[in-house]
Amino acid sequence: MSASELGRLAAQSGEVIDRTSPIRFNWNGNSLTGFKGDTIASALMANGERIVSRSMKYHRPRGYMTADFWDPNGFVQVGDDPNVRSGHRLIEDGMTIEPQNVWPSLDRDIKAANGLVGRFLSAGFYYKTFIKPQKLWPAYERVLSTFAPGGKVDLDTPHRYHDKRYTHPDVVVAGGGPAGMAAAAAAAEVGANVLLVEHEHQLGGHLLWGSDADRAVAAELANRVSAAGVEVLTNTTLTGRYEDNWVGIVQRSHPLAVERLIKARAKILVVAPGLIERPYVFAGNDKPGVMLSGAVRRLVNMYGVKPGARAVVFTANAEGDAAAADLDRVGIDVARVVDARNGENVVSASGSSKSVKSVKLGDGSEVEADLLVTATGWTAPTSLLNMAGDRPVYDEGSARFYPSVTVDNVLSTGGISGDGSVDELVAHGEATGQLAAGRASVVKHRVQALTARSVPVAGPEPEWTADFRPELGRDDHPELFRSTTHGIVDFSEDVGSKDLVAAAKEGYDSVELLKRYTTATMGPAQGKLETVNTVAVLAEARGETIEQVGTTVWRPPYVPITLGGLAGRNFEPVRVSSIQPWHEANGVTPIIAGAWIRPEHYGNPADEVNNTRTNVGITDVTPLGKLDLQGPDVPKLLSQLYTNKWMKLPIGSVRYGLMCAEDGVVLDDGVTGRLGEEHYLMTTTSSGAASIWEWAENWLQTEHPEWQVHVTPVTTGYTSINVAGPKSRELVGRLVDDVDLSAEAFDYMRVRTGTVAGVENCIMWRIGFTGELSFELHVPSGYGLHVWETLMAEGADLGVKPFGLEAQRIMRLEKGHFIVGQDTDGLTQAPAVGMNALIKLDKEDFAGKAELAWAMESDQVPHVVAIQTVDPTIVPGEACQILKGTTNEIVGRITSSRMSPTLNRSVCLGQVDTAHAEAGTELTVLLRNGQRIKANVMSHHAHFDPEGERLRG
Amino acid sequence: MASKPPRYSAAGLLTKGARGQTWPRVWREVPLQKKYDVVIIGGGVHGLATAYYLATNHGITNVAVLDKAYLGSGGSGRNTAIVRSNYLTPEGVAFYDRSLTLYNSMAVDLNMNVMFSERGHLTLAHNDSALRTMHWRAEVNKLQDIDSSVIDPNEIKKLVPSLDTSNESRYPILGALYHPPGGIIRHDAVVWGYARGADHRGVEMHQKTEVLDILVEGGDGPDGKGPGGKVTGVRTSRGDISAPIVVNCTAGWATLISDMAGVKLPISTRPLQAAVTEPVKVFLPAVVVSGSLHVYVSQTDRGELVFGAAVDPYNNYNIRGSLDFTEGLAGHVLELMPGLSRMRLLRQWAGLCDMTPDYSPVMGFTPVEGFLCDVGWGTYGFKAGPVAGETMAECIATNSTPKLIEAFKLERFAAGNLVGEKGAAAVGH
Amino acid sequence: MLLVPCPNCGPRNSSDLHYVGEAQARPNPSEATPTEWREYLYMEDNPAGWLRENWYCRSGCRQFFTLERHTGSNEFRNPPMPGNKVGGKA
Amino acid sequence: MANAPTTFESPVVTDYSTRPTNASSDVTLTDESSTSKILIRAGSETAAAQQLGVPFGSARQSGTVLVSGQRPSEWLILGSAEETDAFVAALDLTGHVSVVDHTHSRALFKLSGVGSKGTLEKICGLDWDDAITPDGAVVSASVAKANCDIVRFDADEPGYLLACDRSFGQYLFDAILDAGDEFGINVG
Repeated sequence: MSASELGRLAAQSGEVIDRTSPIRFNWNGNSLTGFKGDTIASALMANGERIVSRSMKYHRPRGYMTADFWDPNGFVQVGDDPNVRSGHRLIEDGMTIEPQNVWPSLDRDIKAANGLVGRFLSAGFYYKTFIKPQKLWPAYERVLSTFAPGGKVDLDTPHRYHDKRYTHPDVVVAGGGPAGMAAAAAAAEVGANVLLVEHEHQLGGHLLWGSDADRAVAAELANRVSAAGVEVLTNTTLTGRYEDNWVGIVQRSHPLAVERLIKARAKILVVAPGLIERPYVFAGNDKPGVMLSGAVRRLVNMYGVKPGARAVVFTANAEGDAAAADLDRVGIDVARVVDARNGENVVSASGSSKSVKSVKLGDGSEVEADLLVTATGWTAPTSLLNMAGDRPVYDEGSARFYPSVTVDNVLSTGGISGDGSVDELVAHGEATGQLAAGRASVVKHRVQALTARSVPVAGPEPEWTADFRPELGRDDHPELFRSTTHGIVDFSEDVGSKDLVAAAKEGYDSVELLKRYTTATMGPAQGKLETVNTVAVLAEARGETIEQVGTTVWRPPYVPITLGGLAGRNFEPVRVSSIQPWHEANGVTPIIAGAWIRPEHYGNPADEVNNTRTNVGITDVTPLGKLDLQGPDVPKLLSQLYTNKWMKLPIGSVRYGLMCAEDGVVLDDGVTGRLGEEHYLMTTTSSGAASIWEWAENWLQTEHPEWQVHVTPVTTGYTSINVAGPKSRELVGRLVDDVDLSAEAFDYMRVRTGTVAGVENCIMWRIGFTGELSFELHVPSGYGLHVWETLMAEGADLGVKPFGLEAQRIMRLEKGHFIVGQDTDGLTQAPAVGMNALIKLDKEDFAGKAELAWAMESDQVPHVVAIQTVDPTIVPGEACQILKGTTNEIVGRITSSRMSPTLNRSVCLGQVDTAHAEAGTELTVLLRNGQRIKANVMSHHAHFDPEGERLRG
Repeated sequence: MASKPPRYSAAGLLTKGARGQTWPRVWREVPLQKKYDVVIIGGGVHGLATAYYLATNHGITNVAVLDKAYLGSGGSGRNTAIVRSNYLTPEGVAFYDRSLTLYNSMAVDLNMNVMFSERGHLTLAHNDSALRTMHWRAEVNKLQDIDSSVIDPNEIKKLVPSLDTSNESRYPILGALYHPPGGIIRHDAVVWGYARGADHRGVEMHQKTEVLDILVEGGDGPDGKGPGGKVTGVRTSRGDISAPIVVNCTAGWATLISDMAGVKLPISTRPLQAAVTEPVKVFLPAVVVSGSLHVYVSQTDRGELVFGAAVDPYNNYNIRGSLDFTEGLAGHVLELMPGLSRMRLLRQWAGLCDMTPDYSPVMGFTPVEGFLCDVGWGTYGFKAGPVAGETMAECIATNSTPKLIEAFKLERFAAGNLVGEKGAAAVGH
Repeated sequence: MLLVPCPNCGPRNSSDLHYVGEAQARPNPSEATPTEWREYLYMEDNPAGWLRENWYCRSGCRQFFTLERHTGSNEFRNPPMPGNKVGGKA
Repeated sequence: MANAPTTFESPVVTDYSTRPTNASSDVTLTDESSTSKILIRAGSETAAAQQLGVPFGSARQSGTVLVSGQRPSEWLILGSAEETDAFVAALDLTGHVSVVDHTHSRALFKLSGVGSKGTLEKICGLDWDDAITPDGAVVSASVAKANCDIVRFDADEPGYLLACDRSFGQYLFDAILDAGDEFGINVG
């Protein structure tokens, strides 16, 4: 017999392929033809291709075993898409499909030599070897890693359009077989909003490969589902059930997006995934031509594919019997039906590397066949129920696991719950749908009642519906896991029953240790096919029952899902000020600061500094946090948040303040001005804007609810422009005529409200971090660009130029202003920053007071100091360490450093310990290149204009 | 004392393979005794390493390691198996460097291939502040002879071609801290290796043995527990055991165990989630970490990508995992490596992390005599396993705190002397 | 995604809220000893069971409130009471 | 003296005039950022709170302005500048009452049409079912990761008013357009 025994049958009554629509595709370099509706698997088998892959460890040739999504042998590369499930993916015109895990080719694979030494490569062998000489392990490792299975990632894969959606259905049904469809229809018929999710391309479940009567039931149910208004998603997988019925769904059938992640908050989840057929463990059970009964029935009935020429059918159940009947019907020679229920058994399959040739039976006879069909029972995919807290329990009589824990908002129906005729399954599904709808209405009522809305919920809460469903039966089934021979248990990991027994004997004898040691159940099939057999083999090795051994925990997702599908559209908000269009039109180099896009510079930061120090510069400081504070108790709040005093700030004045957390660590700083009797404006650092608002609310809502203060964020309500430089007064004066800008009337640290460039209600502060005479203008943002452009136009003759964040940083460093989070860190307490005068321990309370009191008594605090290198041309990199003399002992570090265009020398701020904080101390700085240089601690933080004459001007 | 078991080697594999023989149990199953010199609670890498070094370095072998489930069932088998020593503080660097040294020689020391893959570790910086922290770490590291330096985007691209180093990205890569000695290791093998090594020297491992109470006399608290008390033993699901020394080597349950002795800890328990993809051909040669994007990733020799992220945002003892984690993770991974969008996430899981306020552990003596802690390991416990075991063993054997763990004493919190790792360790892998 | 029962907004995804931490009373900073203060700053009850904890409804009503949650099952109990003092360290 | 500004500058600066219009579209996004928006905060004991009347979680048309109870003890008044000014002038502001002009602080968009619910569902995790979020409902939530105050505001067809921090305006406008693409969203 040869591979050509495979092929296409005459048309079948239930086939899902369209024989009038041929599709050409490429497999392993050959051009083949299939039909619309074919999966890659059915198309390949119809073309006589029996071997699709090589196994992971021993590189044994493998053919289709389940011929559906779960097939461990059916992984292929489709274009740039690795590990595609060829039993599930439909063929498309021009598709390029390549086998995986083969070298150099599918037919001749050199690594198959591994199979010859298989007895030495027992599971976990690598833990016992490559130990010595240790130096050689990296070389071994490189070789081992070439054995990694799977397809290839194409690093140039474009970022395709993925999508996301939320939904809040009353009932989500996972599984569109008879029970799932009935549940969805029944729930919708009583008014529930239902989402039905089916993993396959059609609704119908196992009815699709059943009899004509089965398919008639499926069609009728599908009509009911549609008539009841159920939202149906096929080729879509419910990947996980998480807390509070948060359900992840990956839709692969969306018309616009490659994949769409749907996040559903299901009031009730109905789990109806059916059953997964279990392979049988015996010698040769991974030979091409050994298939499960479901695979054969799908191939024959749905795709009109001939899976072999002469078959042995090993059956323990009705599905196996039906497979034999199907084969017989389409003219395939059924050489032998081996009935497990009569004590008959299959011992081994043997043949060439291409195919099974003969099957040895328990009675000692050998039957020639190129197809061995096994029907030895089921695995209940309880994965989704496990995620809801269920631990499945084994039932010996029916030889499978069942759910055991009742979760109120998760119901199961169909094969996972028990056995029954199609009518019984439909009836159970209907009852489940009604139960789900009833419970969903209660949940909905509760949500409505708890959610403040314009319309109150009507009526009392409906009663919680008790479970009224009749139980499904459990058909007797022989316990069939392993024959008298050893075979493969985990096909994707190439782990055999012999490996499991050996590992158990070595002490890896609990399910979890066994799976970690042998990697059984850890591969792409994630236990769907092999878990029960793994447990059964372990039970056998330990001389225990399956129930005693228990099962492993199924972890999400239900099926592997692409990173692209999970990521969906990735929302990354960005913020810009109202002047951003101008920045972009004027050659800005932007910098990303958190969510903000800000101007870093417009070409040359040093020039920007020089111009600001000589003429006038303007800079966009909109991201500066701004909080509008109103109420009689604002001073109390300020006193609580800042370390200094605030009870007597006069109207029209601005004050600097330092904020600490309760551990005394510097949290933020900024200025606050008093605009009116009970009206203040607080500024925070840009990065602290959101957290300081929350911090203020926390104090107001929890510690001092009696204080009357309203905090309102107005950060971007105002576009903030700092106008700095010797000519700033003149420039601002050209735009303002209702405020006296003279030094006498509007001096340093004052605030005024007025009209700027015709824009009313602007707030002006006389402050600045540049050290120059400066005005900070806060302009209602709808006119921010207007004011900026007016400043540029009106100041042209004064030499006005914009400056960016980098120039700001240089100027603030020249002035020695520290930056919270740069010159301080997560442990820097307030006494370190040299502003002890601002820490008022005589206040009754303020955030951080207790720790600051103790810190002030201690000399074990670091100190932020200004540092200058002896060689003015050397700028030590930020984070360079300051060492004690010639030792490697760290006594501090450079926290900020720049070349100062104003002083033409390098300037730094740094943190040093107490012993090195005194002005004039000589420091040793270790440069990044390893060189040690000398530097000195300065007497004042400001390198430039320490008396502050310029800014007061 | 156990008889000397056969050594693992290629020759042994061949012989046993040829003869169809099996190997002896990796550790013995023995009856639980009534009395031990030291009881260690927690059969993870910390507890087993402590037992191993007690036996090898100090000859203390009448030791029981108790685990409520199976060995390695907690954080030891759930972490992402990354090891490195490029910490921020000199204390941290010295400590983890010792751990890395022990990991380096572990395969030979334990006669078990733990598959240490020294492949290099990159911590990406996406903004100025992160880049400054990377420089800070590099500068501190080089003072202690740790191979650690900041490299630029071109060098990064050469090392890891799958990274998007263009400046088109929302999170542009400005540089990275490159630490060639960092790498990954087979975490389960570390657990089994220590267990096997300790077993050979007479230590007993007891699985499925849950500690229900710690027996303390003479303390200030209720039932004679708490500060001033003295440990007399433990109550387990299999009966009482008396022991003068009880060591808490648990993670995720550290506060529950120490509460049994009346010792309060500065710990909140948070799940840390991780995930693994299906295997593909090996393409990622180094460990890549991005703090800003809360993601770290490496590729195993089997071809799977292993991912981790930040701890969950609220206290929790539930390790079921969340969709938000995988969703956010996937988004962030694709920001870094857009070419991976067709890779499939295979499995997600979580482990419990005991977070302390300063991202540093709590080690050594407690106010209850005979009750020691090796806890609070946050997300970095696996890296520290060997050195934690070695120093805890020394602490027990010498009844004094080794210099290497002086900074990690419980008293530092009451004294306000926190360790400064916080800045660097928000996603410290 | 955990559903958090905000007393004002109703059940909301936890990503809309900020977890503040265990609910603890703030000692008087002028009278507390270092031990007391640092116990407040650093020590946690961290129960495996019912925990009184503080949340801030950041994307919704912007109110702080205290809830009781089981740290194993993540179930909330007792109707949350708006306006409880909840504190917070930083 | 410099000229006064002539027009309000919206945070949405992209020119959509060349964007193709979808004739069969059933959803429209309109930039309403120039609307006057006055925030009033008043404790329940104040006269102003009594006058405002609208409870938290709902919005009501009061004459020509829309009064939205967007947070406990917090209302946003929407309308033309003259209308909102007049509305505020009529309030009794005694006691602890704050008035903050949010016109410049918040971007404001109107999403309307049959497809508006489907569009919003793609970027916001709240339940937009009629029973939970009926006409006149007010909620605050994250929309495409930007915090928004949202009013369900039906006219002839379903609609929503979304207000977010001004600096996020352009980002959010584009995020909504992207989400509405499959419904053929048009810019109004």
